[in-house]
Amino acid sequence: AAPAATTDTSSSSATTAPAASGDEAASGDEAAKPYIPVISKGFQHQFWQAVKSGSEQAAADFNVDITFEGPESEAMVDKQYEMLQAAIAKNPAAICFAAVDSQAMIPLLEEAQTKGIPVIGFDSGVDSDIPLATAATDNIAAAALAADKMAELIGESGKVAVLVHDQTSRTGIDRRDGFVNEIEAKYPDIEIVNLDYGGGDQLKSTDLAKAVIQANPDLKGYFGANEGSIIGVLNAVNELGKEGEIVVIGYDSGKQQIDAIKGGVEAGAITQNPVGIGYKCVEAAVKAINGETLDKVIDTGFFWYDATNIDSDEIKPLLYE
Amino acid sequence: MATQTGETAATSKRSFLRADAAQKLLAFSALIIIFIFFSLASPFFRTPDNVSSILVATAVNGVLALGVTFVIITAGIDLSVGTVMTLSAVMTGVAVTNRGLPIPVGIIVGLLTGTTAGLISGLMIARMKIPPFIATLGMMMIARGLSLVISDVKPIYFNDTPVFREIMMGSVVGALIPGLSVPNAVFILFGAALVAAFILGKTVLGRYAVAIGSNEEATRLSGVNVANWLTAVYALGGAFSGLAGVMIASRLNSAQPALGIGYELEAIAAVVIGGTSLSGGEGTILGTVIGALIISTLTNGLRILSVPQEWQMVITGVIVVLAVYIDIIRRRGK
Amino acid sequence: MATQTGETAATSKRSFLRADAAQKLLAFSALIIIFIFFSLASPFFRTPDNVSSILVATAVNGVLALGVTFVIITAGIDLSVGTVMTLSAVMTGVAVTNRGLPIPVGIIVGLLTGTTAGLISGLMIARMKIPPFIATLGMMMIARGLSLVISDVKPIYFNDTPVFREIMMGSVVGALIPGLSVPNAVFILFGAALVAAFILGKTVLGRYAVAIGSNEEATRLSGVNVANWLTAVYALGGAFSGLAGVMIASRLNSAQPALGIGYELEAIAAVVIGGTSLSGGEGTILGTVIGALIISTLTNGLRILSVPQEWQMVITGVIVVLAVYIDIIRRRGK
Amino acid sequence: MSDYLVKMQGIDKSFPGVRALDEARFDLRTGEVHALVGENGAGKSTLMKILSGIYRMDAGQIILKDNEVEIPSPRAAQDLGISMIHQEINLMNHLTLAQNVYIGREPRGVVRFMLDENKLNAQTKELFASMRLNLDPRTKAADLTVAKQQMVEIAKALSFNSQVLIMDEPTAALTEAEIDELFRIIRELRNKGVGIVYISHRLEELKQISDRITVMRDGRTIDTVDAQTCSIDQIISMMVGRTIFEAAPEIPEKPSQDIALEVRNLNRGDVIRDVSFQLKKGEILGFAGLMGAGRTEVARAVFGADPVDSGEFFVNGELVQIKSPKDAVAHGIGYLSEDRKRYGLALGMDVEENIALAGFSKFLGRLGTVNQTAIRDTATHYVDTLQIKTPSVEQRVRNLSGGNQQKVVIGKWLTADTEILIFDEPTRGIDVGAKSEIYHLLNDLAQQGKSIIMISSELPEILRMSHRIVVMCEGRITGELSSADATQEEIMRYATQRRVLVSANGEPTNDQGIEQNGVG
Ligand SMILES: Nc1ncnc2c1ncn2[C@@H]1O[C@H](COP(=O)(O)OP(=O)(O)OP(=O)(O)O)[C@@H](O)[C@H]1O
Ligand SMILES: Nc1ncnc2c1ncn2[C@@H]1O[C@H](COP(=O)(O)OP(=O)(O)OP(=O)(O)O)[C@@H](O)[C@H]1O
Ligand SMILES: [Mg+2]
Ligand SMILES: [Mg+2]
Repeated sequence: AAPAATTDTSSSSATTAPAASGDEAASGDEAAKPYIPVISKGFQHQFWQAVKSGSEQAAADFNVDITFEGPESEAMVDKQYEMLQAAIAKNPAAICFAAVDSQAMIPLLEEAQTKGIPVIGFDSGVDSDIPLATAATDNIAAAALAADKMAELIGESGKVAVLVHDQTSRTGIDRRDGFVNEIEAKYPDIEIVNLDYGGGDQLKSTDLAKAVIQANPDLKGYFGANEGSIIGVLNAVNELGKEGEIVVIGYDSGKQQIDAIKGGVEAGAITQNPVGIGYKCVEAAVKAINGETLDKVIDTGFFWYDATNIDSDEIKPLLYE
Repeated sequence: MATQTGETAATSKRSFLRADAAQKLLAFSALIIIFIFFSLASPFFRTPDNVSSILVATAVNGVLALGVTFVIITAGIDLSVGTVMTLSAVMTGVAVTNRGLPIPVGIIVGLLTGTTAGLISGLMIARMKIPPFIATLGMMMIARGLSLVISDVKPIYFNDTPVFREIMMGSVVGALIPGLSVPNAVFILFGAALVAAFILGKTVLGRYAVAIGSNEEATRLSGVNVANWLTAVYALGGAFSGLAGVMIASRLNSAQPALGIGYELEAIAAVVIGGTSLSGGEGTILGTVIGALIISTLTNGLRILSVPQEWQMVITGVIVVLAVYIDIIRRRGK
Repeated sequence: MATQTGETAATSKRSFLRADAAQKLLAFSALIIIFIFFSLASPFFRTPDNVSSILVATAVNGVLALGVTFVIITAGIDLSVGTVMTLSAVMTGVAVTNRGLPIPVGIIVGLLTGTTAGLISGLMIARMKIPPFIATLGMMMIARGLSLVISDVKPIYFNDTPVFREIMMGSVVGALIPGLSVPNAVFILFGAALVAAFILGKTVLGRYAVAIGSNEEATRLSGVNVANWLTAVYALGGAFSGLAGVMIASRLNSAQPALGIGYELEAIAAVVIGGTSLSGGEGTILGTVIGALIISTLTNGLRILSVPQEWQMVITGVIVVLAVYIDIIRRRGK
Repeated sequence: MSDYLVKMQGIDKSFPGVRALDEARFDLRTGEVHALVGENGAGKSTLMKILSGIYRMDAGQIILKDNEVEIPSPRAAQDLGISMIHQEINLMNHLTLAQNVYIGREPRGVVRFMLDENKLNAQTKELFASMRLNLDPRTKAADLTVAKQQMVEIAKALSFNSQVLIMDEPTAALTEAEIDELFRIIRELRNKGVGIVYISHRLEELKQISDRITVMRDGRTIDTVDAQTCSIDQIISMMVGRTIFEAAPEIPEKPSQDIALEVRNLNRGDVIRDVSFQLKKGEILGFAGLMGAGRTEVARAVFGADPVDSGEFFVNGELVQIKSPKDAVAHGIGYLSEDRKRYGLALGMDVEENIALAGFSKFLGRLGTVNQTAIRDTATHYVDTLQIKTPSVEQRVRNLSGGNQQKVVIGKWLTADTEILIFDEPTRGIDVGAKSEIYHLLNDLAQQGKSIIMISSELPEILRMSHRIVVMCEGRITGELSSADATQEEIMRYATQRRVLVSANGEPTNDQGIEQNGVG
């Protein structure tokens, strides 16, 4: 299920000047490999684990060393700041970075630039030109697609509820806004009755979604904006015996969601290409090390999937269990 | 003089009983008031299904709070309950799904994991004399890290064992008495509460927990092996976390390795709202159950009313303080 | 007999000094050992830039921990420092960015926000007699909700006032002595620590904080207005949280309204690792600073070594417990 | 062949900075009451704590019935038949009396871990009955007065049916009637062959109850003497290592007629009922009464420590508001509590910090900074004048002996420069030498024009020290006597003038009593 990629053997050590000298004492015989820290926005969610596996895949393919880390929640802006700072201190060959805040990290990116460390963005961009390229999903457009699908499936009228993982993270905001704005703009007969935040905690999301469904017996649809949220919605629907009565639309994948879609409990979901995001950003970093010029935007794409295409060759590689 | 003493003792007895009744009434009445308020505010709140939802939502936090009650009665604290719960869930997942062991074995593995973690905290506290706050803070971090390590940062699903999910969400009662399909979760919570009340009220462990919380030094001077009993209390608390771990795994049909942070404060809040004093020596299981119910009723009700979540935080904060304040005023009156 | 007493007095005085020195040496030596270990393990660790990073990374938690030190010395606890910090940052952002007030006014607004929150916690604790754990747990939730409400759940950036960022990351020293460009953050931390040490050691507030922690009732019966002083201590703690709020806002060039959860435990851990007893009555500022340095050095070092994050949690948990244990053994010896 | 039940030899014990025991020795025969006396800090409690497994000795030997034994824990001591009543009350306030007495030895139910509460209560009731102690086993310990708590402690120690029973100042908090009862129990036990160690500072008790007396000084055993043949003066000189100047009844000089403090119609629930009295400048006003008469409650009320229902306070003739201890101190009133550990001292702090605590404003520079040198000088001054036995002013108060802790509290109030001092049981648990020092001190203070209220349960002390004596019973003032015509019998008559008795015997009621001995 790894994304297709050509093994670029010419990518290795010659041009890794900044890292080479200091690196020897630290990592001994592996010092020859360029080192690329991947600073993510999280590490506990399955989505990030899929990104991680993609980046590891690329590391193997291009013969570089990577480390993957991210704060425990996307609220922890300062923790990510320190992670990025520590990464820069290690004088890496390049850095892959997904910012939890679009501005707060800019000074560090400037520092990296001064030190001649190329930066590749992934997942979400920063308000700066420094990243040579950004491999990302257009979350707003993706959530809008979810809204269109929702409207289609409920007949363009009725009540829907939205459960988002949190209210301050970029992905949370973009997916919420993408969905809500699309509904408000295009479907006047659809009413969004509840917009809640479950913190990505599956148990809390479950109890929360249950309360919302209880309070709205005529609810027609439920959108969950990330894996943890949709698991909550699915559990709630299941515990209340409302399977098939509510159109459930999700985001990302994961075993539970895949099973629900196959079983007809969930209508379908938006998937990004997490493995591809991880792969592409490391690939771009390697290219930057080698002095190649890069396209500013690497669109890794997003896709609607449901029971009909879930096993297709196009979708299957994008999903993780 | 003889008469006077007899009199004083009797008076104190009576006022003691009265205060006790008042306490239960009071915590209960706070719950009732909240319940009535939401019932009036929304017709959807008071449906049997929603009431059942509230009870189910109380189950995990309630069971964690039961364990914490014992610890707090000894004048200790346990910050590790949430992540130990998660570690137990993960271990159950490893046993049932990865190793294919029978479900009862998986449950025992979960309970043992929690108990062991509690035992280690207890040993740090009782033997190494590390303050409970620090020992359990360390255990919190360790259990959290281990959950991720053991699960390889992936949820472990119980898809091969569909019956596992029935532990919480099935309804044994519903099978026996059709129409009364109360989920097992509710019975597990109340069953665990009964066991806890029995241990606290009728066994040596409960007695020594109160004694240690009341005056640890005096208890030691009375020849009680305080270190051992204190360790046992933390192990018992850990066992409840282990049970909560099995429960949450069953509820979510998976062991989610990143859960658990913040659960400790919610459990402690339930205990304290229930009238257990953080300085130790007193506390009731009934109070804790009511405290946990107050929290989950509040959360559910505010959701039903669609109160914005940032305001929900503020309201919950205010009510936690108020609930404790009312209890304090009551005691002062006494 | 007089001679003997004199003699003993002298001995004890000396051994007292020795023990005191040993304590400082010991906390310090834990830090040194960690530092040496990482220096040997990675050449990137001991670069001046990274050492400066560590110091800067200590700044926010260190300042929070300073405030918590006073509270813990009174045998209290403050769980709200993290979210009060965030609320202060948000208020500074509102003042500077939304209202366009001058930066110094923004700083004062931040400090006052923190102080007010601390004052309210203090009043709940000292006047309403709500246990510190609950009062500050309530304040934690309230401040968290208010941060989101006030900021409208969006970060507030300081882009119109580029100099705001210089508060932390600029280098006044660097401007004066070229080549020594230590960021201001480091000086703010040590400046705040000096102020804290002065307040603790040389002023009435510090003395009464220790006395209250040692025996609150005896202090009250000595004619000290315990309620007022206790309130003042929480307000002082809040002021340090306010300062930390300004610092984190400057550091991130933005007020991030969802930050702050978990900071309270890290601050408390720094205080306790630094040798301050959770049962009150004793504690040093130097210890707290060293405790905060130990935590940030550990975090930084483990990252530099690219230890997997889940193992970082486990290792940090173990070291927090060990650091406190070493302190306990030392005291036992003494 | 055990003539001796216990023999302790060459016992050494050091605490940091203190050599508490220096080759101390002690022995106990079966069926004897062996008193252990010595100044505060002589090492009595430490020696007995070693015997009861609380401290480990550094060196030495304990022989129990011809066998050398190790006593590593209280539990081990209990198993060897040794139990101890501690100087401090050690009850679990949240537990009932029965639960307290049998803690660690609860009767079990059918299953081993289950408790049999009924059996527990029955057992305790029996035990109390054997001591003629009329208490409900189901009362919570917190609801008892100190005296009753002490009786429960004694009951607990007895319940072990030990071979060796150590009593560390058991009578310090007891009334005369309770002391008589205790002595009856002790004699009974002695006749059964139990060996009893009896620590007390009330030397007059020793002749009544003990067979032999061992005197300790500075951690060493000075001598063991026969109680009947040795005079109290001899014992005292052995204790202090010098003959102390035991002034015959020190009749203090007459106070002036200015009124320093007047309390009018003070009421608080059942415990203070319409209390009014006056305190003159330079006067020592004794408050007598039985345990629980309400003297402490009155003192705390005057000091603002507890809220009152009604009442007026006049200081130097002016009506003042006293709502908190801070107000009281501001009006020059100091209160020396009867329970110094709980209410008098910050045990974890230094001697000097405790001495400074009430008079802190004296040591403040501009900017609210603390003048440490001034604190040290003052503390050193009081350590010298009060002869506080401490290795240094930087010693933690926790590590001082009980008596020396008491002196630290006195030093604190002297530092605060208060004009009106309320001493609640100032000599409780204090050795004879220190006692006489405190008496001198009280006299000196009175002569300097300070006004003193002295609450004491020791009648000889009250009679000897006071200009006037107020007697309380059940929260009322039942009588007032001048020192000239007061006798122990007279005081006891007022002290037992209970409501019930008053009406039954048709004796003067409370109000008449006050009029009869009218104030002013
Ligand atoms: N835990 C301790 N730490 C340090 N010093 C101690 C400790 N316990 C007792 N001491 C010291 O040991 C000495 C003996 O104290 P001990 O309590 O045995 O005296 P005591 O004879 O019982 O006096 P008192 O009549 O006042 O009760 C004193 O100098 C005391 O300060
Ligand atoms: N902890 C307590 N709980 C309940 N009642 C108490 C308590 N302490 C004291 N009392 C009651 O308060 C009244 C007054 O007690 P107080 O201690 O003032 O007497 P006292 O004359 O000062 O005796 P003492 O000699 O102990 O100082 C008594 O009726 C007593 O039973
Ligand atoms: Mg003693
Ligand atoms: Mg009294």
